[in-house]
Amino acid sequence: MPIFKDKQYFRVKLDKEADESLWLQCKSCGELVFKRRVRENNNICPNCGEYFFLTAKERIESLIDEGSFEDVSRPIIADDPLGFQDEKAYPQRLEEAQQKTGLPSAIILASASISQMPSVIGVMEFQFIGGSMGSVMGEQICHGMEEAIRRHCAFILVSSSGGARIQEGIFALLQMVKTTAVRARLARERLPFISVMTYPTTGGVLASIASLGDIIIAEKGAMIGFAGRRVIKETIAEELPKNFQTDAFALEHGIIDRVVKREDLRSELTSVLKFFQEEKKR
Amino acid sequence: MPIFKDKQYFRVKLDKEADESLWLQCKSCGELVFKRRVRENNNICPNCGEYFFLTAKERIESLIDEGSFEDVSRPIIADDPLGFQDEKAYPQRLEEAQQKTGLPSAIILASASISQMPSVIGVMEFQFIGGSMGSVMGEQICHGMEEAIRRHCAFILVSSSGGARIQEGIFALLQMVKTTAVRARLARERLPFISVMTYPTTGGVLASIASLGDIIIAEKGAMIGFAGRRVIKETIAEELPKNFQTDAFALEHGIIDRVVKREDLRSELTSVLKFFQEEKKR
Amino acid sequence: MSDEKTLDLLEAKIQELRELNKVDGLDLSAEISKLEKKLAQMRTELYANLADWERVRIARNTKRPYALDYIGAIFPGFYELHGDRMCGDDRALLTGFAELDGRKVAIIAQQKGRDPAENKERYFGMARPQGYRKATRMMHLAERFRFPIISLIDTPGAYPGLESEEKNIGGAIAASILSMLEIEVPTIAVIIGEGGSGGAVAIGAADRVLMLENGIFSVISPEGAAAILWKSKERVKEAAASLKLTAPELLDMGVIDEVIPEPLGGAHKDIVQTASALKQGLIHHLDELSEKTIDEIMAARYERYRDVGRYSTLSD
Amino acid sequence: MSDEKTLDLLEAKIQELRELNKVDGLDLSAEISKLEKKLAQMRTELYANLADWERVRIARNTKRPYALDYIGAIFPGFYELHGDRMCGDDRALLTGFAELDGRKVAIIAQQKGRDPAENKERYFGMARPQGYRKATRMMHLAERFRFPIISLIDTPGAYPGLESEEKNIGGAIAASILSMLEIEVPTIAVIIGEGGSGGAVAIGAADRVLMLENGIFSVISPEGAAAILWKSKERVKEAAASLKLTAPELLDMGVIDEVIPEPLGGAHKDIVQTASALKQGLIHHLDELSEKTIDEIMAARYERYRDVGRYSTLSD
Ligand SMILES: [Zn+2]
Ligand SMILES: [Zn+2]
Repeated sequence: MPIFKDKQYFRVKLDKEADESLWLQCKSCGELVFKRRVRENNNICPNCGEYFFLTAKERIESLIDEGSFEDVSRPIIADDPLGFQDEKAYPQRLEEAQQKTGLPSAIILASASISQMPSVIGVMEFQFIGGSMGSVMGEQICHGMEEAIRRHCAFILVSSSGGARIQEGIFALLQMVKTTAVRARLARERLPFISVMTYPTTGGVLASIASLGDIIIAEKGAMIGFAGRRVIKETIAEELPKNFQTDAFALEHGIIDRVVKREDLRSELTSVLKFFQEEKKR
Repeated sequence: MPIFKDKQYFRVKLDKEADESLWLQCKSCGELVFKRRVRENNNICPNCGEYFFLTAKERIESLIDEGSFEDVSRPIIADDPLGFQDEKAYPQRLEEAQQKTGLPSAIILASASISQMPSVIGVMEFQFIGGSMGSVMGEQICHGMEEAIRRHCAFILVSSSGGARIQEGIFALLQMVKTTAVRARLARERLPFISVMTYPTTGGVLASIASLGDIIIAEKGAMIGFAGRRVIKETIAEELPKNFQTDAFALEHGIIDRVVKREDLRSELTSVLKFFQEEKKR
Repeated sequence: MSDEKTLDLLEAKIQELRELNKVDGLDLSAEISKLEKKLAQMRTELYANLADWERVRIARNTKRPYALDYIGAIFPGFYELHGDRMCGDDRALLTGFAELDGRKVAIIAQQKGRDPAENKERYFGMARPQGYRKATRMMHLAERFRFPIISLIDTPGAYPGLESEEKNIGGAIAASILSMLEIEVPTIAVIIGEGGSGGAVAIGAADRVLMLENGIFSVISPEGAAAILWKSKERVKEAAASLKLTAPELLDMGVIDEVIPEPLGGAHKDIVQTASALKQGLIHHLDELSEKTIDEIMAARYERYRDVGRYSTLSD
Repeated sequence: MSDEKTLDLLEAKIQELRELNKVDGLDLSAEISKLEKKLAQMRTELYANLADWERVRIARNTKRPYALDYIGAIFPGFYELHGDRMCGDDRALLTGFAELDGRKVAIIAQQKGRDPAENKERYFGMARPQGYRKATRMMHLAERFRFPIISLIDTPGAYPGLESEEKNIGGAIAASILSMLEIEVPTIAVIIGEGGSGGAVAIGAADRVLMLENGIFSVISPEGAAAILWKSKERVKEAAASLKLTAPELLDMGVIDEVIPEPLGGAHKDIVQTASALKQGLIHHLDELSEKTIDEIMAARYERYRDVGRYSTLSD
């Protein structure tokens, strides 16, 4: 069974781990860059501007007010409802993912403030089995929206997902319905839902909760698509445009509202929250 | 002023006028065909199947139960709110149109049964200034929907229109809003609105009431388009497909629900009314 | 599948004997009767405990009845409504009005093609955004007139191609799910063949979900799962078994509400019988739903989907 | 328009004299002052009673402020939302959130281009179906958050082309009108330039309709009317006059609620002043509407459009 056996190990904390190395080499420009500098720069290469991969912890850190993080996820972990066994048993995959990421599941759910404005924010961890949506992620997203209703604040979801969690079979598929059901409730409460699509937002996550934002913001460099390139190429011998499934493609085709650079994402969210939060003057 | 000065001349009757000639020559196949035969055949050439033009009176006759026609239009006639004068003064155009068609306006509005099922039905007369929608047509359409609400029956609108009545300027344009406003009320009453598009359904009529049917049926051979070919060619040097703005084009592009042959239109409406009218068995 | 081939051969042979029996006046009745018993026995052995992969094959069998076959048998007055009012009329997803034994309903149905030409037109049953938008339009129309919705699901999945992505297939599916959840009329979904992933769930988020006995309902195709998880397309049987995508398994897991029985060998062996069983199932569930108020239905629907999923709660 | 050219020349001359006055220390104040008076007088004469066709020319003047100019002046924090969630992002019709002097509003605005490249992108301000669908989406979003809607109208009309017809421009406009009428928030439309036909009315069916003094609002362009009714494109002036498409005429006819004054010569002569007048007008009407309940607003809106039109009732 998974390594997180009780609540005390379960809570996510944003403590910075000591870096084992001081420098890293940018894959894009080849430059050796100072690691702390990179981290402070939203994981963007200070030399060439390349975006390095952000973990969910790093992502949430880059968006929220320091010290405002509070894990509000439910204390749940994945089951193995199908007894799924491919090359590895599913519980083993889960344990490896937990060990690799230090997270109990593929999503962090927190209450946090952004520029002093409260919000409930969910961030997917792509390194946790491809950020795939199983029962736990579905439940946390729903719980997050309900928490936003209780706190009467905005809900923000930062997607980074390969789609549904295959190993949970039909239960994973039905999380598309589950998250949509609770999303409808959030709408009835007239609370804003801001969907942030990052690299990659695909499959069942795209075809449900991520596409249902009142406002949909894509991070520059995001990959946004329903079907994988491989599947498309196998099914249909079609020439795909150069910008296929990029942020620019999504904007051009009306799928999203805005493309925002990583370094501007926090101020973008600030603007939106401010607009929705402030009381009308009259 | 228009020739219809008081109500007694105003009511539409479906009396057949004596035909001055017995035969007509089909423009499509060249055959001399017996006029009464053509009329009994929905104005379709018995030789080649070509559709001849149907007047509003002929159209309504071809759809409703004999003897069920009752003019329920409001006793109103067009004003000349702009004092519009082009090559002719607008009142003169109106009078000519009235004399030509024997109708007070470009629409007949009747209560009538179709296969014993009650309905309120509006039919546009293309020969009355191109079936254009001015204040009178707008009012009659709205009145028809309200009459359908009072009688708790379906509303059917058979469109044949070049668009808004230019000579009534802004008032004509605003009939798009007016008819839409009352259409929304009909929807709230959960009464069906069947829009039948015939040759031609264009401009402001297409861009408002005609496109808002619960079910949209196009007569085979209908022309359905927002902008005229001439305008499009002038504005944009675009190659237009061969079936541009035909019934087939509209079906292919999801604009309408069905294409129905003229000779089947009555039975089509019968099926639809039957479906909506019959009480649920349990 | 050589066993299935044997069955087909035997069946053909019996048919030939029957013809002979008629035409030539020979009395072969005893032999025929014996062979029929043999055939029935072999069928039972073969199909009674079908492995998941065999079900997948039956669900995809090109002889299998498709949506229009059931519509023809169950909803004879089907009145099709075309078009999404936006840009197209998807022939892989049909909508319309119909009557179910006197009850007015709205139909949303995925339709595969029978031959290459029809499959070209119907994209092998893979709907594009215009299909899901047509479905969404139908849902709201049904709600206006208070017609319950019956959706017949049979798709490998939504169409994966350039056009789908250009027209926001993700958003179209999400909007379709949302509408299914929000419309205030009873809804019943039936998986009659393939219930492929998001393309199926888009019109499947219903108050009742039924499945034909040999239908499948899965988050991904066995081929896709094999390619991703086993890194080998040969491992489809294991993938199929692991996914628990058959009707009996899904019933066991509480995900669907009823399995509609098929004749041995599959629905195509006797479409009249299958359609009749489906019709009874639909009537039964529709009548049950009709006895509830719409508020009760909406509350139950919310609860059903709010609670779907399996996870463990950690101890304090 | 030679008179307008004379005015421009005179204005330029005065400007030159002003520069001279500064740079060389010459005292030309008296002469400048005289010329300024002369210019003001000529302007008043020229513009005070503009013929309809001249208004059309001003409404279409490429120096005229466009939607984004007013947005920049009146709604500094404009937050644009792109895309119809269906297939595209129409650049001829913009939507977004903004604040109007502390009041949160949603904006729907038609935007022309300033140069050929921008006009290519913005289709000369002619929105396609994706534009009207984006507008419709914005209306429902605004309703969810109870933001009033302000629409800025400036279009020759909806885009007349193959793509528009393929994507059901008629249905898109009709749906947009319907949404304008159904959303339960206050709505204000302003015709800032051209209010061309169905393309304008699609986002113009508001609780209050304002017009800039030199805006036009018409069922058809003067060119179109001339071609159809006079069978001659030369007769545009007569057509323009006949259509009664100017703000003062429309106010007289009770079709619009207020005319926002422009400086002599047109809004482009002083955008700050024009924007300020527009802002005051918007605040005034928004405050008036905000004092009503939404039921009152919906009832008044229905009455307004149910009753629009002019006809004679026959005697009994
Ligand atoms: Zn670099
Ligand atoms: Zn003929």
